[in-house]
Amino acid sequence: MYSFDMTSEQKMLVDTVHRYAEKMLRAAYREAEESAAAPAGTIRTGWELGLLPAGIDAEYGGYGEYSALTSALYLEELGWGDVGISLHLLSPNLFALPVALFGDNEQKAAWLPRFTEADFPKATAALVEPVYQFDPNALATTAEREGDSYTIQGVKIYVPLAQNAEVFLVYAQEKNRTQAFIVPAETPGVQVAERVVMMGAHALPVYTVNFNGVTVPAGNRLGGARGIRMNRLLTVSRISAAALAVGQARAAYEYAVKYAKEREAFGEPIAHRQSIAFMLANMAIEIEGVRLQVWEAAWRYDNREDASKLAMLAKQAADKMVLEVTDNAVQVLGGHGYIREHPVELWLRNGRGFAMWDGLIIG
Amino acid sequence: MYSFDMTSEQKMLVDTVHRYAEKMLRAAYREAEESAAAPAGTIRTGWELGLLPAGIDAEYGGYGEYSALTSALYLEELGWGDVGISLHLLSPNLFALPVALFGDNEQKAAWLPRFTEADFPKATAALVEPVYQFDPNALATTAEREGDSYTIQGVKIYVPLAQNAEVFLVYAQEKNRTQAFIVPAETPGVQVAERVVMMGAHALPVYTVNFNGVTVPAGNRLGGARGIRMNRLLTVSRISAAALAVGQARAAYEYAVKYAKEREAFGEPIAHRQSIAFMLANMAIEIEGVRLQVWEAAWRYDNREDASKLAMLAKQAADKMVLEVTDNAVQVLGGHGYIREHPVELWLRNGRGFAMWDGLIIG
Amino acid sequence: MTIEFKTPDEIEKQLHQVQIVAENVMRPESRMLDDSEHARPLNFVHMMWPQMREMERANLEASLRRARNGSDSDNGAKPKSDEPKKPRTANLSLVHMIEMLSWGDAGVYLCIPSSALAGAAIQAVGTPEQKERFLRRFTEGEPKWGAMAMTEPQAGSDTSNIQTSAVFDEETNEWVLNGQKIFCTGGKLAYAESDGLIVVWATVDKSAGRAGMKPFVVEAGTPGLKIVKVEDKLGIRASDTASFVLDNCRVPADNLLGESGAKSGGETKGFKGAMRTFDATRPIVAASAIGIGRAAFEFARDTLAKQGVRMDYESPRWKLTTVQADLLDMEIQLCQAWLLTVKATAMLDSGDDNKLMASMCKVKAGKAVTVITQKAVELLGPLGYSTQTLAEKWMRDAKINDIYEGTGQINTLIVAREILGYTRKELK
Amino acid sequence: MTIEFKTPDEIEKQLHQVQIVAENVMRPESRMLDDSEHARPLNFVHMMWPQMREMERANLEASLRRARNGSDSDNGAKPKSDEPKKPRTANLSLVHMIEMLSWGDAGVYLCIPSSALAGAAIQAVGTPEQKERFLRRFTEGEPKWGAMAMTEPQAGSDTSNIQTSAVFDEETNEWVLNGQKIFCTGGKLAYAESDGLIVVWATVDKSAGRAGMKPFVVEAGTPGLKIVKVEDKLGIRASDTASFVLDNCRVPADNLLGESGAKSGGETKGFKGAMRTFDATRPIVAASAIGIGRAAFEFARDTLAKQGVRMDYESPRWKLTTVQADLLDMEIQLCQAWLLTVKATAMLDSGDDNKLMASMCKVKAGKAVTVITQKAVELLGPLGYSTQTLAEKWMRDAKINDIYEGTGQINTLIVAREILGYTRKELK
Repeated sequence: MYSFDMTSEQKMLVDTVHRYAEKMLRAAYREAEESAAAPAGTIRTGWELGLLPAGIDAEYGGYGEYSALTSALYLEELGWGDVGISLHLLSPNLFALPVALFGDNEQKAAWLPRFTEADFPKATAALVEPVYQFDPNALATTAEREGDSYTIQGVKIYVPLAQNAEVFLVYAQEKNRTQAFIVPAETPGVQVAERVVMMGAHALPVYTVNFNGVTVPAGNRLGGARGIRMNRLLTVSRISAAALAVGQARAAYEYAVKYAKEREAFGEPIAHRQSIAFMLANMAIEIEGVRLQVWEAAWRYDNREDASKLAMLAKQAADKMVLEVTDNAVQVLGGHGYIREHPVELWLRNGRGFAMWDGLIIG
Repeated sequence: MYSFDMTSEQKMLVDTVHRYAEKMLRAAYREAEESAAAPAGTIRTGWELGLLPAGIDAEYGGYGEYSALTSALYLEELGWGDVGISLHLLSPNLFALPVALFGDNEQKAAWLPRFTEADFPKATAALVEPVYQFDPNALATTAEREGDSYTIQGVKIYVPLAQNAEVFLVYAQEKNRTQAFIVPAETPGVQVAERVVMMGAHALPVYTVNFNGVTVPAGNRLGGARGIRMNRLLTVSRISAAALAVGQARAAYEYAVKYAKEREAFGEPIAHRQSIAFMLANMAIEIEGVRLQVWEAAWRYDNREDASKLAMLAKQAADKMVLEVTDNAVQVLGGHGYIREHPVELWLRNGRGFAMWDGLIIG
Repeated sequence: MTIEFKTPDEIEKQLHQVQIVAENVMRPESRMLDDSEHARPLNFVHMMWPQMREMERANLEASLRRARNGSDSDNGAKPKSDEPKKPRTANLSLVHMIEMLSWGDAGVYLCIPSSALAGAAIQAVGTPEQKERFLRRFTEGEPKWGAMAMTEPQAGSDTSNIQTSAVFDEETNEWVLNGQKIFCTGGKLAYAESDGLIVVWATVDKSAGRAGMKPFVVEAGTPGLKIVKVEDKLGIRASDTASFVLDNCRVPADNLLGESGAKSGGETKGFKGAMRTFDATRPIVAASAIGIGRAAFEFARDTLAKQGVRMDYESPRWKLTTVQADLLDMEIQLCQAWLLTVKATAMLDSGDDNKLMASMCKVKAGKAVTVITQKAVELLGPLGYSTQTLAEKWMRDAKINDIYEGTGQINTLIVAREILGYTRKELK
Repeated sequence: MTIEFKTPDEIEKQLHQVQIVAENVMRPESRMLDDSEHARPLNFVHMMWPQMREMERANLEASLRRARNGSDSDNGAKPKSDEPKKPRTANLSLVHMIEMLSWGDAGVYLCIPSSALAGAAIQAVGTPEQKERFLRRFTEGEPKWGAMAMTEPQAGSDTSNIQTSAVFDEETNEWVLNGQKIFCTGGKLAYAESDGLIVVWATVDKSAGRAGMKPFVVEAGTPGLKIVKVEDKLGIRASDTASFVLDNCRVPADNLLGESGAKSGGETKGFKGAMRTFDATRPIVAASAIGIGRAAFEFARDTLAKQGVRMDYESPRWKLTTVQADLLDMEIQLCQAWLLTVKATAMLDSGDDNKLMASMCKVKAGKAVTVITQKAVELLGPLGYSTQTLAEKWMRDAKINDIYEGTGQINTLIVAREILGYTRKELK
């Protein structure tokens, strides 16, 4: 059937995450953005929600089964709260979920239990490269096998939390396909360079990381001999990113609605004018349209159908929608939208980021 | 300087053409569309305006110098009046203006005088081909030189007034470049096939014409040994087409403005509502923007600067604008926009045509 | 409950049948019926009638059964008992079917023999007796049509401004209707070419505004109604769009739909009933739009595939050509419009208030499909703009969906009022 | 007259100078000044001051000369004599210069030492004596700034709703100003960091609405004015956007701009004067927008050219990649916005009513440049979204242009009223 109601478990989870987003993320977002750091307490509390462990199999200490749909539901709430801090909070996923998806038994056993513990794990991934035209399926970073080891060569940017990371999942081109390699931070040749500043999401510290002839054992190739299927990973990532974008857009939409109903001009609320009201109506329609795309892609993924096409369509739609909606929110607030006393200017900056974050969000 | 006022001569000409558009084209447009034929009287009167002869040099019986800008100014009025009948009226240009532009002295002397006479000339051009993806610089129709003659092979559609044409200018690929050939209708192998129906502009009869091994003397190659420069021709054509599109859009805009001020709903004119008023305002802005692009491209062409880039930008902008404006006009009229009692439904159909008429309008 | 995106098997099966009709009966006649504007798609009508008759019968029986069980409307109430029931899928099934029929031919689909909008209105506000009296005919005999007449020359979107009057004649116990109606889809089929009927909205009290508006049933052939015009249109040319005049057109007292049928009309659901039918019909229009859009998208995609243009669902946008990106955008818009439509319909089936979603899907589908079909013509170049393919026809057909059952502007206004919690007065 | 598209040689020459400043003084400090939000671009200020001073002197002298010759305003009247005069190009020159400066850095450009909007207001409605008294300072000495204060916390677009009051004190022959102002561009520079001035709009009679609004000059350091905040913004961070409070701020009677300066203020041009300055300032904002947009477009084009993306002005659209088509669309939008701006400015220079064109160019440029810069960031991928290029800064800077001097919505409303011939009441 077609049905659009969450299960009661999903509702509870979404409520929990929404409360966290409202009480913790919304309280911290501006300070986090201006100081370019997420408050440790907020991250700790977020980690204690157990979102990642919920998606890790029981045999590795997790307590549930991964559902792209359930993730999408709570990612919308996180995106609604604050994208920057949420990306910080979700950074360990960039390591753990690919391992859960593609890792061989040894890899899973070795790494996944670390993500079910009380402390926020110091693991991240290095995917994006310092280029103008990026394609995760055509990386400049290379991995070459020599005997029983791989040597990785390349430069990555947008590596979240690299400064404190103990282990990286590094994506590299191997024989024209993208593969992933587990690289401990202390491996010779790994050099965390300068922090990179993005236009938005400053609460997520990202770095340039150089991999200069970094050699790891062949067993560190994720998935062993089988390797990974990048497009499957991107499918999950695109669903997640689109869900987060829906949350970001919803935040902007709600804020603009509230403002437009309160702000008066020419003797009545500006929402009484069709030019404003129609903008808000179209924002609502666009958000709902993308949300349903995300849900359908996630549902098909969970039902083991090929969701790659739907995920791509949802992500492309989300990239466009979140930019337009956040831009419109600034427009509705006018001059007040342009100053940092209101959140919408940050949301616009975040909104622009989603098109650049392909593969950088996995939930 | 930057200046936006016509000369008094241009004003007079524009007034004359506007009167023709208002009295003749607007009176005939619907009957012409439904019967799929332009009334002979309207064409005769239009021809008597002397627009084409005005652009032919005096030595060939014309009386003026060609100006792309002046053409653009009156083409807007023709487009405002009716696109279908205007395309009919402009069909001889498709032969004469390329000859005027590129013809060698013999070709000019042989052909141009025929376009300065009292009777509507029976000459046209064959450019477009029956394909889904058309590029005037990569034609399927070929011309091959053998000795002192060329043999042309290919199929054309959208050939205006082919049924009665006495001579065609046929565009064909010769050594990877587009060249044009003067082909009398009676040449063996020329076969005018079925009439092709376009979505709009039914007042212009267009045909499929087959050129089956049509052989013409080498001297019929336009421009002789030098040949033609297709992109220069397309530059003129794009300026003309964009100007006609501006006129079509302006017609739709003005009609919608008038309707919106007269039509009442909820106790007042629908133009009192921002959703309608803003549509109209944006239509006005888009039309003016493209009009200025057209003028600038035409001015630079007349001043012997390279206008090909500006002409392309203007044409691309016009294609998009005229579709949106005519579509919005239908939308403003609502149900009344959808029926053939009002002209806007036709204007939308014409509006969609411009993107497909590259090279098919030269004025 | 759980979130789910699965077309029920029964619908899949039914859809398969409809697709066969669409491909083999509708498409082959598309061009011809567009060319001969007022011809009737008789093959289609006779092929569909048995199926439509059965559907009408099922709807009527279900409605009468619910009435006996104390639930008063068709789309409204949730099941009263606590036992889990099979979810209703009547509307879901309908929008799937209409999407596919419109994929076949939207103009022809509109000639489908059924009670159509008249049926929806009668189901929404009629008494059980009226349902029996007026809808039974659609379950038997020859093909019949129902039609709804709301729009007037001076009242388009502003349905509260209706001038057609209904005056009660105590002597004859009849309502006397006077006025003019335009844009009545299927009006001639309903009144003059079958034993059908038209639901005519008229005011019993002009000073009362919306509250005075009431629906009256005018049966086929009733004296005093005269079809004065059938419109020549941009598209959906196979469809019959009639104008008629009511000149002292007399109908029995209880042709006024609703409880009591009292002469004041005070007890009927009137305007609200009319508005409520929109919640059911807007998703239907959206579905029809989407069917046309899908036809155009698929044709463009498949035709261009033969030119070597492949769909690319993997590469980043900057690696695509404009044509690939345009096709992707078309598909995105179709996906969204369809999902919104399905959601609006599922809510209707489960008795939830779907007013917001109904307008949302209508706005989205109307706009999306206008753009998609326009783009398809462009992508298909010279042939796309000619009558040698159906692309240009689909563009003409599609546009109506952003206009009727409330223009895109009216529906956006409704969305805006709903999300802002505003009355008509606060947000005009 | 004739239609012409030629930049006058003097402007070309001047532009060349400005481009050198833009490239060598502005661009190198762009990132630094964006990072250190409230720092002043001192290099730029001191480099520009001599030139600005001369320009201010020329404007002032010309204005005083016209006043002596009986023509009463700066932008207004056409030449009275019939002899052909060299066409005025003051505004044309200005928009060219501002486009180029904004191509350099829009935030820094806003710190240019000049009378700015205050000068425009004084020129538009001030008496010759007031022009001399208030504008002479901008022609001499150290760098100075002028600013205009219109917006209040509760009055954004609705400039008629100003609460700041001006009460005349007969005893001291002074106006006493009370209220709050926000979003005053250059306010701190004008009041606290130079010997400049602020034109403050206040009402002498709240019940009179627009008619009660009057412009008052508050000179630097006048007691009673307190800068309470300088905004942290999305972009144009080098620019000073001040909020201040007026607490019994006293100014001399004839600091009320306009004829007579009578305490009733009845003789001044008031609100209409304020509105009239918009006809001059909107093309300026449009030009500034276009400068940013051009910077982003050129950078994207040139950077991507190194990646092998060539501009293609010949092929049909279906042969282009999305990136080629996006770049083309960006260029089209820039062309249109610029042409509209030039036309609005040329009309201003020749004394024609340019209200419609001024709003048209503002709407077009504001929207176009928002989209262009957003697209540039996207086309430039990961590096474009980082601070390693200026693309992300240009996107932030650009957005203000769709907001200040009337939002896109307000200006669209003005366009709509003009084309429909509607009053504010008919089209709210």
